[in-house]
Formats: sequence, structure tokens, C-alpha cells
Amino acid sequence: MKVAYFPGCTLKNKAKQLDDYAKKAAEALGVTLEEIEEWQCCGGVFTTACDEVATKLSSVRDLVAAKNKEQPLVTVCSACHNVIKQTNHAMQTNKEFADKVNRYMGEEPYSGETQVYHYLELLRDVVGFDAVKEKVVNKLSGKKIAAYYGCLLLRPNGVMKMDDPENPTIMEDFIRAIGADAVVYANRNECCGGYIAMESPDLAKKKSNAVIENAKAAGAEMIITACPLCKYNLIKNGADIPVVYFTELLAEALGVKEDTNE
Amino acid sequence: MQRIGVFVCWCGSNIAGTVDVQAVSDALKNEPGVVFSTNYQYMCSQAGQDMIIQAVKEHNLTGIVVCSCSPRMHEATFRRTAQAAGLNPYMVEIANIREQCSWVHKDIPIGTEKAIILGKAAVAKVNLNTPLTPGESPVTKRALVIGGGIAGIQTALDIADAGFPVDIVEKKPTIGGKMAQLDKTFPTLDCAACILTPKMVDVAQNGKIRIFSYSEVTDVKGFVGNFDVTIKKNARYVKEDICTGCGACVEKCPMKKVPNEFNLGMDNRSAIYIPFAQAVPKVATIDPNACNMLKNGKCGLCARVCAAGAIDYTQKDEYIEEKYGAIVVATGFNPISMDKFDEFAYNQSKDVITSLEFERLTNAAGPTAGKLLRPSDGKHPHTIVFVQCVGSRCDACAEKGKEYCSKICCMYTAKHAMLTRDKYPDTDVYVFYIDVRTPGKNFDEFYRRAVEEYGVHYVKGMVGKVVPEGDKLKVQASDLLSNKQLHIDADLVVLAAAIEPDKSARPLATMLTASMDTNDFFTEAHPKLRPVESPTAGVFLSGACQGPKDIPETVSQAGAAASKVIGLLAKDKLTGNPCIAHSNELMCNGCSSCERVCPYGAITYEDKEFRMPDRTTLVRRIAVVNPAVCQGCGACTVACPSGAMDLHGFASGQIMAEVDAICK
Amino acid sequence: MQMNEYKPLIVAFCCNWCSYAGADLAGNNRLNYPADVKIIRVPCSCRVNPMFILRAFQRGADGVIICGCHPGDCHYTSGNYYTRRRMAMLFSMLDYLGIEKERTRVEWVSAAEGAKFAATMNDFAEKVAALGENKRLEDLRCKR
Amino acid sequence: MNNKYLQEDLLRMSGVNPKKCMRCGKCSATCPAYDEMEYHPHQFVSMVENGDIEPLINSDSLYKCLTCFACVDRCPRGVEPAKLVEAVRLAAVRRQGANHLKADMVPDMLDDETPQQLIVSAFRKYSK
Repeated sequence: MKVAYFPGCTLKNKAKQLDDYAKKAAEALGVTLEEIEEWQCCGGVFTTACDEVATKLSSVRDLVAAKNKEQPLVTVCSACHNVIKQTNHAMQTNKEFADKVNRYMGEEPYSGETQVYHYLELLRDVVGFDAVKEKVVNKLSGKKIAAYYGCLLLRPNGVMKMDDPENPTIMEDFIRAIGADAVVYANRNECCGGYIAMESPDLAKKKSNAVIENAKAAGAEMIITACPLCKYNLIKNGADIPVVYFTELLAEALGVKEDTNE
Repeated sequence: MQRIGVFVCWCGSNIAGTVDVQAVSDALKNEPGVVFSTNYQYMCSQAGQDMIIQAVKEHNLTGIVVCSCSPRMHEATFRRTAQAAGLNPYMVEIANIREQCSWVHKDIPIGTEKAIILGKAAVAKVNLNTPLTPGESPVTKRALVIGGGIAGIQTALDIADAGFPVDIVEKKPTIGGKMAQLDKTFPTLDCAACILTPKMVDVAQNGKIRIFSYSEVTDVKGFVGNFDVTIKKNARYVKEDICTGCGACVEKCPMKKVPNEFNLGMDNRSAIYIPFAQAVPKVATIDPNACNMLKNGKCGLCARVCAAGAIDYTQKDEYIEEKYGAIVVATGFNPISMDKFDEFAYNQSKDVITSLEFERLTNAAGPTAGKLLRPSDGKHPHTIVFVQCVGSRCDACAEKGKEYCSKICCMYTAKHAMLTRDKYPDTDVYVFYIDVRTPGKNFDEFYRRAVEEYGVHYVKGMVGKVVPEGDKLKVQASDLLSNKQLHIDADLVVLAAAIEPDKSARPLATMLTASMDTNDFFTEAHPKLRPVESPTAGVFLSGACQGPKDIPETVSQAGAAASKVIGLLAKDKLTGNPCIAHSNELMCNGCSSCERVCPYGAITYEDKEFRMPDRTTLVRRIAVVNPAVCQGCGACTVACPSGAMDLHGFASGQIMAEVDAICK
Repeated sequence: MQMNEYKPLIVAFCCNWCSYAGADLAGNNRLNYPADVKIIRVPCSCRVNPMFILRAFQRGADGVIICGCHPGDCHYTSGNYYTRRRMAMLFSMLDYLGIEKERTRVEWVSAAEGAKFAATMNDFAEKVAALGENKRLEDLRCKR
Repeated sequence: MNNKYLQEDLLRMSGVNPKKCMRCGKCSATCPAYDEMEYHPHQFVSMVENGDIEPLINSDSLYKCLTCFACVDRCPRGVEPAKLVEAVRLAAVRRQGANHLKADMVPDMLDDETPQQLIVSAFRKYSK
């Protein structure tokens, strides 16, 4: 099976591992991630104001590219996923906005036809966690892993519709599928501080610490995330347990981690 | 040809202010069939009615048109007037020239013109009126109460007190309902069990009351005064009449790890159980999903220890059919699921509980024998946070919770907070509220006492997130009045969950053809004037099935419903509505179209012999309307392809005549 | 300027339990709507035979509106569902008779919605007035 | 006072109806940036409703919102305060020369690990 793939800026740069492992692991599971050509940056955050059109054009172009390939669009980075899914939702539901956007697009109008998956959704809904479990060669047995969702994967729930926004299970199910123990803690859907790290590093520190402490108190030995910014914030603000991308663990479990370096 | 009298009412200046009443009565004088026309200041007054009676006699009137207020207001009055004058009461038609004319139009010529047209339509209709006689039906002098909580218990006791037999159907193994689970009751703090259990005993000992516990209503047919109800008695695998409730079986049952519903799963019960010590009827019940004997035939211990020999593993569900004259719905409420509100971590920590669970934790007969201990570790909590309005007052677009106020939470939370501070003065108690709503006798005084005398911290604001960490619950909340975000390390968090109607209410409403609102609460016939009656005749409402209610309100509504039932059962015969469907047997071709659309099953078919012109007989299938069942909606009249079906009082010809009169 | 003089004639069928009571409530609250609206009381909206509507148009009505209880609230449980289906059927065929679909409407008005009743009637009267006089079952295909 | 127009503009941009708010304060209870803010989410809602918008536009609170949407998801009335905060922030940064983050400020804020995403998002949020 082939799907359109949108990596995003950070995955080509500071978060190369997230990208590489995602592709390798997917290949091992029988899914080919085909990077869409000349993709453009999603913009990092979705602007909720309905009169913001220009800032959303790049996401729409990516969605249109996937539509032209007649494939669903898969993203890995939580932020890209959030922006692209929200943009797609706006194209589906806000006619006025869609009309404005389509005037920039030329060609045939786009109205949100592309199916957008997060990599985790791809694992759960297309591949299936049971199929993942079967393909695991290195069971990560006994490892206590805490999933960190952050805010962007789950919210706003009305648009993202990924999981229960207050008590999600998709990443825990993923952890169990690769043979490890999932640690459940309440702060897993609280914000790490996000882009505030730029201006108010102290606030980001406070927020990240609350996440780390809560995970540790629940017995976590490792935290996994899907977002480069979350990872940056958690590590920078004193995480004394490893914080890794979930794709890295997946690649390790599937036995395709080697020869992925720089 | 009818001889019609037209009576135009001024209604003081209500009508006469915008309608030239003289012009109306003059104009209608020339309508076909009208032999007399007049106007008067107040037609509904004694003098006005006398004027009508006088005119009927003087002019030999056969029909009456009153141009006045809405027929919803005075149609019944003028029908009685007609009857007093010796006319059939259904020879009266009202032209609504007040609500639908003088009150909505300002200009006299326009109002007058419209009043004349409305009057003409009424005259056209009366020309085709025929005398109607309402049918009568007998009343079965027995009432059914569905639900055995405090609402059902009170209704049943009151009806039985008036001398009528009553059956209570309760789906749980015992009556008592939610009130049996409560600890104390606001605002007087009497113990719920102390005031409820004597009533339960009264029910058990009352010769007029039968209790069908562990049972449900599966079918309702018939109509007011004559309901045919099927009750399913679920197999409890214990012979009810033999079991003495000694409890030996419960003690010996090896299967002891079944979550105890009565304590909301906070402790366990055995597979054979009696819900609580004061249960009525006090007989054991075997849970078929937990009993080894019933599941795989391996055990049978309870049968061996039962001295009375009451255990019967082969018992089957039993169906009972009974006739009733009236049905009271008292199906009650439940707290909503907290699944969509997991920011409060209800599914993530045992120490986040609902208020009903808190009741069990403080109840002397509860899982902790009345000691307030945390469910997780059995330690005494020192900081307790109560959260109000969890799932109540939510906007529909938030896609979770209920739009209404659950009404009882403010008061029971004040009670919980007060009792906690009273018993454990070393405990810090916070209550987060949006508004404190205390509109009841002695309610606000009670709440103020909680604050002023018992030192409960009431904080205007809401809790945003509860994070279980270690053995604490980190509560993040807002204090709107001091404009601060609070962080409290709590030991126990109590959620005032919204309440919703019991899930059994919706299918029951369908069986009863009783209407419900969008929240599945039963609707009353009139929100102010007929609050305990359902719009479906013979069905009455008691307690929280009609809307959130506290105990005093429930009991008074239960009594009110009982008095309505008694009023109905005291009658020997019921007068029906004569405006019902009837089929012209010569035109009917027996196609069944009418039967299919009838919501009441009032139409049946019979084979009838017709004598043909050539003296042969022909047997044809024709529709017959049961006048006691038909409610007169008219759905069948439109469905009938041959035009055989028509409606008394609203005949096709009459409505066409009105259309013609208006469109002239 | 003759258009200004033109007053449409509108027949409103109202069910006894909800809409007729809603109309009464509009009166109680003195909410104005055009006098062109004349109400006929029926027990339930499902009592309205499509024939009545055609008769009204034939006799020169410019608009016909049927008002019933909200879906699920019918006093007779399911009458308004019949209305909804029957009228959808009828309205879809009106064009063939030379009657614009816009001259008809089904609206749910509860006994508590006096304001909605008045607003509905104002709106409907306005729409019908904009259509002009009913051509009395004139065949549209012959117009050109 | 052209607040009326500004208010209408904000409501249109955000799609928020502040009249739905029942003043429960759950948005502020759930806000992770509460302590850094001068005006809190619930105040944004009531102040915009009252047309008291200028203090918000001039407040640093605009740049403290993390857009984590916790208030949006948890609001029992579906008011979506974060969208209102965003609208006010846009109204502020769209004013001429009002960019909150300027390019020459950025180098000092970086370290070796800073992901691009951080810079991109911050620009989106703070500047026009």
C-alpha cells in the first residue's frame, strides 16, 4: 500500500530520526510513504481566525497534492498534523473560506476530499495494532513507557477526532503492541509550553516539568512523543529519563533500526 | 337546512377595540343558513349565555356560531350553553376573532374584514355539522405504578389508601430506588433509611398493593380506563413466596466477588444476594451472570443450605397479563456517565468519585460502615474538593453533558460538605460552584450554615483539571472572585454528576405513546396547569421521570399523581371524545391503508354481508373503527384511497367548506 | 405601483395541540402578522388532505401553510411524520399544476412558540407576496 | 469609540459567541499559562462582550496563550475562548509596526537543538 507523506520542516532537519524511522518502520509494515513533491511548510500553527487565508495556502497545496495522487495524506509530526487536519476541516465546513482559498489555487476547486491520517492513526486504523504486534521481532518487554500526547494531537477534539481527548489510549495501545508496558498519567495531554519556549523559557520549563514529574511519579522509565517541539521542551527542561520519538521505538521493535544514522 | 344563530362578542374592548362588531354581525346575517345575528359585550357572561338560550328558543336555531376568543378558551362553555338550550353541544362552532384577529391586527377595517371572513368560515362549517354523542367506556378499577422508588411508593400508598388496588412494577430485586442509597436528606438531615424504610414496610403490608419486583413492563395496549399490560417477571431462581430472607444462602455462596450495584461497585456481593438489609420484598435473588450453578452446573450450595427449600435453578421468566384503569410512570433518574469528563480523572483514579458514591461512603450501611475513607487506600481524606455542575448546564454544541440544571446538586453538595465538616473537623472542604441554587424552603439557610457555621470553603469557579500524582489529587481550579488560579492537593474529589432519566424510560414512552422531550424526560399535559398528567389520557407522571426533582418535590408530585388517578378510578364510566373517525361501509374496499397509519390500532377489519340489488349476498372486508380507542387524529382519513373514512367534527366536507369560505 | 395594493390570501392549517395554541400565544403576546393569514383548525396536521390544499389554490389562495407539532412531539405520536411525507410528495408535484412550490410550506410550531408563529407567518406572507398572484392552476408550460 | 466595529470584527474573525458563556471559569481553571497572564481566558470573553477591548490589545497576555485548546475542549458551553484570544492577538499584530517578534531578536533566542518548528510557530503567533 502506498500513501502520500508529508514530513514537515523539522523532520528534514533537527528531527531526521523521526522521519527516517517512520519510513523504515512503515516499509516493514507494508506501507510505503511517498513524500509529496515540493511540499511546503505547514506553517507550524493553525490560525483559528476565519479571515486568515494566506497562512493556510501551503497546507491546502499539500492536501491538493495528495488528492491528485489519489492517496490519503500521512503526517508524523503532531504540529503538522494539527495544522493540516484543521485546514482540511475548514475547507470541508467553511464554504466562504474554501471559496477564497480556491481562488488562489486555480485548477479545480478543493473542498477537503483528502483523508488525513496521523502516523498513529495509520497504525491503528489501516495497519492495525494486532498486525504491528505480529511483526515485532525485538519485544521491548518490561520497559515502562509513558506516552506524551501534548495538546496538538488531540485538540480541538471536534476537528481532530483522534481519540478521547481527556483519556486517550492510542499511544498506550501502540506501546503495548510493541511489547512494552504503558504508563498512564493524567498530564499526558497537557501542554509542554510549545512555542512559548522562544519568549518565556521559564513558563515552558514549568509546564514541561509538570509533565515529566507526573510521568515519573506514575513509574515511567521513558517518554515517547510524536512532536519535535515537545521533545525539545522536555529534554531542555531537565527530563532525566529518555525522551524519544515513537517511531524510533517502532523501528527498534520491528528490527529495522540499524543503519539509520545521520 | 340549518337555522343558525351568530353571536359576536365584544370581549369588552378586546375585540370591539379593533373589530367593528356591529359590521360583523350585520355581514354574517346574510350568510346562507343564518337566521339570527347579534352582538354583545361579554358573550361568556351569564347574560350573554342567556341571550343565546333565548335566541335558540325564539328562532328555533339548530346551530350556533360564536365569534369570540379562542375555542381553547370557551368552546366548552358555549357547548354547555347549547346543551342548556336543548341543542346538541357539537352544533357549536367558534370563530376565533380575538387571539387570531383583534389582538394581532391594529387597523379596524382590516380587523373587521378578517373577522367577517373567519365568521363566514365558521358558518359554512356549522351548516354541515351533525349532532354527535360521545361514547362511554368502563373503567378498570386498578392502577399500575411503574418504578418502585420513593415516587412510586408514595403514589401507590396514596392510591391504596383511597381503596383502589395498585401494582408496583420494579426492575430491581427490591423497591426503594435511589432514596434507599442515600445517607441523610437535606435540609433537615433526617436519615433517608429512617423515613423511607417504614414506607417500604407499609407497601409490603398493604393488602391493596402487589409488588412485582425484578420485573418490567413489556407491552401496553388499550386506552384510558382499559389498559392491557404485560409484565415480565424475571427469573430470580428463588421462590419468592417461600424464601424467608434469612440470608444463609448469601453467607454460604462461594462466589463472593461480584461488584455490588447497591454500593455502586465499591465493594462486592455474592452471586446470590439480598441488596440490603431492609429490602422489600426481603427475598434472595441469584445473579445468573455470576452463579456457577446456573453457568456450568457446578455448585448448588445455596440449595443445600436453604432450610425453606426456596432455591429453584430451573425457574423461568414469567409473563403476567393484567388490566389497569390508570398507569403512573415513576421511572426515576440516574447520574450520567463521567466518561466524557475525564479531565476530572474519574476513570484514572479511584479517589475521584461521584456524589452518589459519596453517599454510600458516608452511609452506615455502606462499604465503609459509614466511615469516610478513600476508596484507593482506606485512609481518611483531609482535603476534599467538590465540583458542581459536572455535565449539567452544558451547551449542545459542547457535545457532552446535559443542557438543563440538575437541580438537586447544589443542595446535596452543601449537605455533604456540612456533614463532612461536622464529623471530621480536621478536614478541609472546598466546593467549586458556578451559582449556588437554593430555591426551596429552608434551603438557602442550610447552605449559609454550611458556609458560616461549618466553615466550608465555597469558591466561585470551576475545576479545570485533576491530576492524580502519588497519593494526591492535584486539583487545578479557578477562583473567579479573587482572580486567581488555585492549585489544591486533594485526597478526594467528588463530582456532582448531572442526572438523566432512566434508560428504560424511552422504550416505555413508546409503549405508552406518551411524549418525551429531547432529554427523554416525560412531558406533562400542561407545564403549569396539568403537571402530573401526560398528554396521553390515563398516563400520569410521578417524580424525576418528568424532570430533576428533590425528595420533597417528588413526594408532593407523587401525591398529586395519586389524586388524579383516584379521580379517574372513582368514575364508573368515561365519556369519550365524539370527534373520531368513522368509515362508510359502502365505500370501503378493505385495503388496510387506514389500519397501517393508525397510531392506536383502533381500526380492525370484519367481513360483512351485503345484499346486492339482485338479491344475492356479497361478503366484503370492511374497516371498523373502535370508538373507544380512536383519538381522532385523522391520519386514516387522508390515507383512505376511496374516501370512505371521515372524521366527526372535522369532516372533509366541513374543512372544504371553510376553505371555500375563506377563499371566496 | 399596483403590486403594493396586492394582498395575498394565505390559508394556514394549524393542529389543535401545538400550532393553533402557538397562534393563540402570538395573540396573547400581541405579536403582529399579516391579516392575510386565515387559520383553519384541524385536530392534527395529518388531518390535512392534499385535496384541501389544491382546493384552496383552485379557489384563489396565494399560499398555503401547514403547521404541526415538532417531530417527536405529536399529540398523536406520529401524525406529523405522515404530514411531512405527504406534503413532500405533494409539493414536489405542484410545479406541474402551475403552482410554485414556494407558495406552500410545512412548519413546526409548538404551543410555546408564539414568536415563531408570528415570525413564520410574516416571512411566509412576504415570500408569497413576492411571488405575486396565484395563477390558479394555470399550466406553466403554456406561458410562453 | 470605534470599539463596536472592533468588537464585531473580533467576533466575526473568531466565530465566538461570548453570550453563550455562563461565567463558570473553567477556561481559566484549565489554562496552563494562567499565572503569566494579566488578563485570563474568562476575562477575554467577558471583556470582548463588553467592548472593553483596548486593554486586551495592549496586554502581554496575548503572547502567553499557548493555543493548546484546553479551554476550547473543556468549556461546557462551547464558547472556545482560545479562538477569541487569537482574534485579539491578530487585531494587535496586524496594526502597523506592531509585530511582537522581530527577526533580529531571534538569533539570541536559539540554541543548538532548537527545532525549526519553534521558530516558524513563534513567528506565526507573534508577527504579521
